[in-house]
Amino acid sequence: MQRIGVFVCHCGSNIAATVDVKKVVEIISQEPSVVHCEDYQYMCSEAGQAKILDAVKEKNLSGIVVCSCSPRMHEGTFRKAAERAGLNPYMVEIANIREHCSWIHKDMEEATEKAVILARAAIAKVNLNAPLFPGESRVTKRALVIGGGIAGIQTALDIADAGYEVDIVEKTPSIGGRMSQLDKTFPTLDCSACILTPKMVEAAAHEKINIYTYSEVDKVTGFVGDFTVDIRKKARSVDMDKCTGCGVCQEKCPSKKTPSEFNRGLNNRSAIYTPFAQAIPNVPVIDRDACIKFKTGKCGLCEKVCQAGAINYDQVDEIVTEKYGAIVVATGFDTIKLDNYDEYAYNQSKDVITSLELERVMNAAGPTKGHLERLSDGKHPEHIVFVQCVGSRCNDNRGKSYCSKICCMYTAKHAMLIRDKYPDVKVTVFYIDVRTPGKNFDEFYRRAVEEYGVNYIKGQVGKVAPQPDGSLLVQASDLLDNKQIKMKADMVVLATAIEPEASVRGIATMLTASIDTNNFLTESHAKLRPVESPTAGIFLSGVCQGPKDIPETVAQAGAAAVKAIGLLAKDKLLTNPCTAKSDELLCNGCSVCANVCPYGAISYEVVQVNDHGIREDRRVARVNNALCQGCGACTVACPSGAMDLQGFSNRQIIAEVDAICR
Amino acid sequence: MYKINKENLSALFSCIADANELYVPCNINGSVNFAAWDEEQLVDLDTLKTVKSPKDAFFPQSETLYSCKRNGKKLSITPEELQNKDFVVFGMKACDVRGLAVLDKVFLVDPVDSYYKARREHGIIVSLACSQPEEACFCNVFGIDASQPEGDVVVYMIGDEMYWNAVTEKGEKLTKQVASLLTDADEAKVEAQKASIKEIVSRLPYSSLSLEGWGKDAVLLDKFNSPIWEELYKPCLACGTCTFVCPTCQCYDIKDYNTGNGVQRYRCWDSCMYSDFTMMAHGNNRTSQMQRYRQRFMHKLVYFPQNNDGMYSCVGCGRCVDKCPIGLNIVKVIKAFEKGGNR
Amino acid sequence: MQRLIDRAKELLASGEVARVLGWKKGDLGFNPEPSYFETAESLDNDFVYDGFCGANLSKYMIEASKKDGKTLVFLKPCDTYSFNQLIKEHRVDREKAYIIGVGCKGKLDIEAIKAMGVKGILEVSGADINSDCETLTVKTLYGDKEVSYNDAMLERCHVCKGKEHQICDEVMLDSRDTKDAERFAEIEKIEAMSPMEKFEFFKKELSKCIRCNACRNVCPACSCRKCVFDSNKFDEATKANVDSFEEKMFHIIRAFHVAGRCTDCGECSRVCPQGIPLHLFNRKFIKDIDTFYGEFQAGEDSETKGPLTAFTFDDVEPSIVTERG
Amino acid sequence: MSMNNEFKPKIVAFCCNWCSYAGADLAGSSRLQYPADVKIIRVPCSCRVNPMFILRAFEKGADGVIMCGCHPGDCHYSTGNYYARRRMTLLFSMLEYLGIENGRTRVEWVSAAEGVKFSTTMNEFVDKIRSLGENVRLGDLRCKD
Amino acid sequence: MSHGANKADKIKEISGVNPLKCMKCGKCSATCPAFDEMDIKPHQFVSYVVNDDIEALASSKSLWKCLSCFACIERCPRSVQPGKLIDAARQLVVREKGADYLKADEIPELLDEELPQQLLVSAFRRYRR
Repeated sequence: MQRIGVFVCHCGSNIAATVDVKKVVEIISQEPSVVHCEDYQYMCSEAGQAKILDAVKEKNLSGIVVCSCSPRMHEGTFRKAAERAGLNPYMVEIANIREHCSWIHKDMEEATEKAVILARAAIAKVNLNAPLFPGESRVTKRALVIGGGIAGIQTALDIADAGYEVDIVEKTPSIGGRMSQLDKTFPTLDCSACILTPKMVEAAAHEKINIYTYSEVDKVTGFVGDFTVDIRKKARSVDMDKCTGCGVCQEKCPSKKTPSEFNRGLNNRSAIYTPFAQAIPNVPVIDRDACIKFKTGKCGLCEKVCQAGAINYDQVDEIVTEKYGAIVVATGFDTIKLDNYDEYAYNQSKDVITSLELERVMNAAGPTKGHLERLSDGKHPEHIVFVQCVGSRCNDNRGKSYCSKICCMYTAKHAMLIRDKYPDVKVTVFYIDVRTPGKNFDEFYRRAVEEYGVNYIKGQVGKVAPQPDGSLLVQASDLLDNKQIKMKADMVVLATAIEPEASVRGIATMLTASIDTNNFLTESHAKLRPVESPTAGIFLSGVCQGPKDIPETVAQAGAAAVKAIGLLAKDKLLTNPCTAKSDELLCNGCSVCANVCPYGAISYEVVQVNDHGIREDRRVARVNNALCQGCGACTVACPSGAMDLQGFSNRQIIAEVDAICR
Repeated sequence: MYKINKENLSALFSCIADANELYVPCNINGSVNFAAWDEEQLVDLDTLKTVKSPKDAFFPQSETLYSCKRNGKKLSITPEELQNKDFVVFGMKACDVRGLAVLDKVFLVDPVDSYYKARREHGIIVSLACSQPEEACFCNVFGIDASQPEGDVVVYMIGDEMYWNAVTEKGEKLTKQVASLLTDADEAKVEAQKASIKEIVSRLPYSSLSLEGWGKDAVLLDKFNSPIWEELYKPCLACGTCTFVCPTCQCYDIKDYNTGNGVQRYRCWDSCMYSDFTMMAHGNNRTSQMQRYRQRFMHKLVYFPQNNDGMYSCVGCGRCVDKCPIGLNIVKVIKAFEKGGNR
Repeated sequence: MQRLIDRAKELLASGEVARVLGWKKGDLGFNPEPSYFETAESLDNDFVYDGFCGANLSKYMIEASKKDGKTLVFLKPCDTYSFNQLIKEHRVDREKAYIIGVGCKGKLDIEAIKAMGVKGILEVSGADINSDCETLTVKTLYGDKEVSYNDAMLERCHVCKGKEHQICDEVMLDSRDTKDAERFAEIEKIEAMSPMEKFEFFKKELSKCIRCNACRNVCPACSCRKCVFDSNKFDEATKANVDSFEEKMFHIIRAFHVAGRCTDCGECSRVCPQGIPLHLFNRKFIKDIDTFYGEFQAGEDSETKGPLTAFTFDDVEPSIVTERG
Repeated sequence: MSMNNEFKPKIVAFCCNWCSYAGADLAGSSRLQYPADVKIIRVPCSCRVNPMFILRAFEKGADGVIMCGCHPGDCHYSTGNYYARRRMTLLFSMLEYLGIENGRTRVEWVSAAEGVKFSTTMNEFVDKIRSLGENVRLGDLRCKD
Repeated sequence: MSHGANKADKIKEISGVNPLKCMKCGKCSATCPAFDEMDIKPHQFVSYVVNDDIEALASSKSLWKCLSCFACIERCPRSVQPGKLIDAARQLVVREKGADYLKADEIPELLDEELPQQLLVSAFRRYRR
C-alpha cells in the first residue's frame, strides 16, 4: 500500500467558493492509504509546492494527489515538485476539482461530494502507480530525403547547410522533379530552369549531400533517430565514375522510339538517355526495355562509341544500406489519368493537352522547340480554350474531391504568356471560381484579364468535339449570361487535377506513415504540426502532403528541414514513459496489437520464456518505447490483457471506475 | 410404506414447501437441475440425472463466508449466518446420496466445516430410486444399489403412483408433515421394481467394470508414474465440466469480491483441471495438464480410498461420461489401465 | 473410413507426417475422442471417423505445431476456417500441418437424440460417413429407435457455411448439403423482442452457466495462453457463479474478444453442459459486423485484417444502435 | 449524503486527454453547468477504453457510461477513435441485444473547442439516465449494500 | 413546414439528389442538348430546388423540354445530376394531375414528326408503370 499525501487547493475562491475544502480534507484523511491531507490557498505557488516537499520528507510519502485545476494546467508543475522532493514524477495524480467540479456546480454540498469522489478516484489510481522512467535512444546524425524535386532539394540543402549529412533518393535518372518540366513560374514569370538549375547544382556539389538517382527505397526498419534503410540503386548500365556526359551515345543510339517521360510523351527519346539537358547527374541510363542490345543481344553501339568506356551492360541493381536519424518524404505529384473524361476528347485529339504538356510545348527545349503549335498538324493556333477544374473538386468517382490549388494560377500564367508572345492568338478560359489566395496572385490574374485581354468565362465546358476540319468544337455554359456557348478552338488545354505520386503508398507503408484516402500523407496535426507525420522522425515536404505551389513547397521544405534538424541536433531522445508494455508470459503473439498500432511500434520476436516452469520458445510482442506514443489502441485489441499501458493501466482505470461507482 | 398418486405431487411439494425450503429437479430452458420449488417451476422427475449433481444444496457452487465493510479507516466484519432452517432435497438418486457420504468424509472430519455441517444437519433427503438407469451409469461398481437409495425418505415411481418409505427420524418427521396426502401401501410393487432395476443394471455397458488395482490397495507410485497418463490426457481441454457436474468433487477456492465499500469473502468450487488450481505464492505445484489430469483420477481412485478406508470418491453417476465435450471420462481411464496391464 | 486409415498409413510410412491427429473409438459407440496416432497398428485398431466426430480439431494444432515433424490432421470444412484464422494469428504453423479435408454430411449431437426422449443409448448405426446419412438406428437398453439423421444434427450443421474446405492439402470423402435454416434467423427473432423479453431470455439462459469454461477452452479463437478471466490484469479473475452479472460479463467479453475472429464453428454451443445457446452471442457480433462493415467471414483466408483491427473513415456511429430503434 | 429521495444517477464519463478532456475543461472555464452526477476519467485516447471498463462500471453500480473522444479524423493518434468507434458500436449493439435499456451508453465526439457541446451532451445524457432510472439489469447485487 | 418545402423535399426524396452539393460549375448547362429550348436552364433547376421554388419549375417549359439524355447526369462532377431533379419534378407534376393528365389514346395526336425518338423511348422507360 502506498503512503499517499493529498493536497487540496482552494485556488483562491475558484474552488473554495463552491467546494467545502475543509470538509474534503476531513473526509479524505479517513481514506485508507492516505497518511497526509491538507488544504492550501494556491498549491501551484512556491509556498504550495513547498508543502508537498515538506510532507514528502516528514511523512515519507510514496504518492501524491493534488486536488486542483485541470492536469492539463499544472500536472507538469506538480510532477516537478515531486521530483524535487525525491519522488518519481509519475507518482503524482491530479483530481480536477476546478474545471470539472467547482466551476460547473453551484450547490456546495453537491460539489463537495463530487470533489471527494474525484479525490478518491485519484487516490485509487495512485495506489497502483509505479515509478516510470523515460527511456533514451540515440540519434543517427544523418537524414534521408525521398524525392529529388524542388521540395527534396530544398529540404536537403537546408539540412546540409545546418551541418548534417543528407542523402537524396530519386527514382528517375535525374533530380529536378516536376519543376524542371515547367517553362516559366508564377507570379513573377521567371524561367523555371533558371532558378532550379542552380539549386540542383548546389545540391550535387554540396559536400554533405549525397544523391542517389535512378534509385528507390526498398526497405525501412527502425524508428525515430535510428532508421535503417535499404536503397536500391537500379542498374544504370553506365558507369557513373567514367561517364563524361558527352552525349555521343545518345546521338548514336539506333533505338529512338521511346516516348520521352520528361516531355510527357509528346516526342521520343533514345534507349540510352538523360531525361533533359541539364540533368544532374549528367550521366545517361540505358532503358533496358527499349535497348536493342538488351532485347536482342545485338547492337552495342553505345559501348563502341563511348570513349570513356563507361557503358557496362552487366551492371546489376545494388542495395546500399544506410542509417538515418530522420526521414523526409518529398515524393511529389503527377497529373491524374484522363481516361474517364471522354467529354474532353483528350484521347481522341492530339490538340487537347494537359497543362503540364503545354509547359513542355512552350519550353524552348520541348518537342516544338518552344513554338506554340498544334501537335496534330503543326499549325499555329488561332484560338486556345483553357478548361479549369478537370478532375478536381469532383465527388463523382472520376476525379478528386479536393481543389488542386495550382491550376488557377498556372492557367493565368499560360494565358498571359501566350497572349504576350502571340498577340494574334485568342485565349478563352472557362472557370468555376478563380482562386488566387497568395501574395501578388490576384494581381497576376487581373493582369491576364486587363492587360493581356484573356477572355475569362464563368462556366464549365461540357463537351469538346473534334471536327472534320481538324478544329475542336467547344460547348460550354456561360453562367453569367445564362447562355450555352459553342465555339471553335484550335487547341484545348485541360487544367488536370494533380494527385500524389503513385509510389507514395508503398513508401508510406514502409515508413508506417499514415496516408489519407487520396494518398496524401497525413500530417501529425492539421494546424499545429503540418510538416510532421504522426510517425515520429518522419517529415513531410511538398505536394506529398497536399497540393501546393512552388513558394509554398519551398517554405514547407524549409520547415520540414528545420524539424529534421531539430531532431538531428539532439544526441539522445527521451521517450514518453507512458508507453504500452507487453507481458511476455501472457502474450499470444497473435499480431492483433501490431495491426492497430498507428506507429509501427510493435514488433515480434521469438524468445525463450519460462512460464511457471515450462520453458519454450514463443513469438511475443515487443513495444519499441521510442516509437510508442501511448494511445492504448493495442491494449484493448489484445484479448489476453498481455498488453497494458503504463500510467493508464487496466487496473488503474478500473480502480478509478470502482472509486467513482462505490 | 405409503403411496401418493402422481397427480397429487404438486400438492405434496406445496405441503413440503410450507415448512421447508424445497429443492426439486426443474427444467429451466431445456436443462434439468435442482432448483428451489415454486408453482411456476417445471418439475422434471423423469430425467434420470440433473446436469449438476444436487451437492449444490449442501455445498453451493459459491457461498459468502463473511463480509467486511469499510468505514473510513475502520473495518467491520460480519460472518455469514449458518443454515438454520430445514430444507428438503427431493429426488436425489442413489449415487447422489452416496456422493454426500464422500463429502462428509471431507467436510465433517476435523476441522469441521461449519457451513457444510449446518446444511447437512438441516437438510432432509428424499431420494428417488432409478427406474430407468442409463448407459453411462456404473454406480453398482462402487456397491451402490440404484434400486434402493439411501436417504431420509426413499420414494419409488411406479405407474401412476409414487411410493414413499421413511427411513430415518428426519424422514419420519417429514412423513408426518405430509401424512394427510399419503395413503398406506404394500411393498409388493416396490419389490418388483427393485428386481427390474437390478436386472437392467446388470445389462449396463459399464456394469462389469473392474476396479482391480485401484483403491486402498493400489500401488500408488506405479499408478502415478505410469506412462499411460501421458497418452490419456492429450485431448483434455482443461475445462471444468467434469468437476462441476460431479457429485463428489469437493475442491474450492476462496476469493474476495470488492463491493466498492468493502469485501465479501466467498468460496466457490474450483476445478483441478484449471491451470491456476492450487496456485500459491510460490507458484503452481502442478504445471502441466497431464499432472492435473492425473491428479483428478488418482484422487478419486487412489488417494481418497487410501485415506478413507477404501471409499472411492467416485459414485459412478456417469455425469462426466455424458458431459465431457470431447468424450473423455473416468471409465476410459480405468479401462486404459486394465488394458495396459493395470500398472 | 478405411480410405482415411489407408491414406494416413501411407503418409506415416512415407515419412511425410510424423503423427496423425484423428479420432479414437469411444467406449459407448458415440463418444469418440480426439487422439494422436503414431503407428499403423494403432490406426487399424482404434481409428474411427463417423458422424459423432464433431469436435473441431484445429485448436489441437496449436500444440501439434510445437512438435517435431508434420502432423496429419483431418479437418471438416468448417474446421478449416478456424485453422486459417489460427494461421492469421500465428498460433499454428502451416508447415507443420498436413491437412486432409474430410467431406461432411452433418455432424451428430447425442444430446439432440437424448432430447427426443431416447434413453439408455448403447449403439447408433447409420452415422458412418460412407452411409447415405438419412436415418439413424439407435439401439437402447429399452428397445431400438429410429431417428432422422437431420433431426440429430448439431445446430451448426443446419446453418452450415458450406462444404468447401478453405485450406487443405487434399480432400477425401463426399459431402452433403445440410443447410436448411437461415444463419441469422434466431438472432433476428431475439432482436424483434422487447428489451424486457430479451433481458429475461438471456437472464434465464445465463443463469444456467456453471462457469466450467468448456465454451472457452474448446473455442479455437479463445487460444489465449492465459485468459483475462484467469489473470489479475483486469481484477476480473473469477470462478464463481455468484449472481447473474458475472456470467454476463464473462460471456459478453468472451464474445467481444472473439468478435471478428470467431468463425462461427459452433463448438461453444456444442460443448455447453447446460445447453446454453452460446452461439447467439458470437453470431450477433457476426451479424452486426456484416451489417455495419460489410460481409466478413473469419477464416476465409489467413491474411485479411479483421473488422476490429480495421476501419473506414465513414463507419457508422455507435448511435446507430439507438437510432435503429 | 443526499437527504431527499431524488434519484442520483452514477455516471462515468471516459474522456480522451487531447480533445474531450480539454472540452470538459473548456466547459468548466466557461462555467457551463451540468449535473454533478457525471464523473470524468481521463484516458489518453478513446481507443484506450476497454469494453471491460464499461461493463465494470455497470457492475459496480453505474447507471450510465459515456465515452467522449476527438472527432473522427482529428484523433491525436490519428486512428484511435476509428477503432474505438467500431468497438463501441458493437458493444452497444450487444448490450441492446441483451435487453439493456438503450441509452445507458453513449459515445460523443467532443473537440477541445466544444465546451458548449460537452456541457449540452452531459445535460442530455443525465436527463436520459434519470428517465431510465436506476440500472438494475447490469449491476452486481453485492455492490448494492 | 411550408407547402413549397414539402415539394422540394419530395423532389429530393424521389431523385435521391442533394442539391446542396452543387458547386455551380454549369457543366450541366454546358452539355445540355436542349439548352436553347429551356426557359429555366439545367443549372438553375438546382437553385430552384434549393430555394424551394417548385411552382416555377412545375410550370416551366423546361420540364417537358428535357430529353432525359442523361448527359448532365453522366458529367456532373458533384453527383448533383440535374436530370434526376427534372425527372423528379415531372413525376411530381404527373402525380398531382393524376390519371387525367394524359390519356393513352391522346398520345398519337400529340406526336409530331420532329419529336426526338429518344424522348419517346425515355418516356416509355420512365412511365410505363
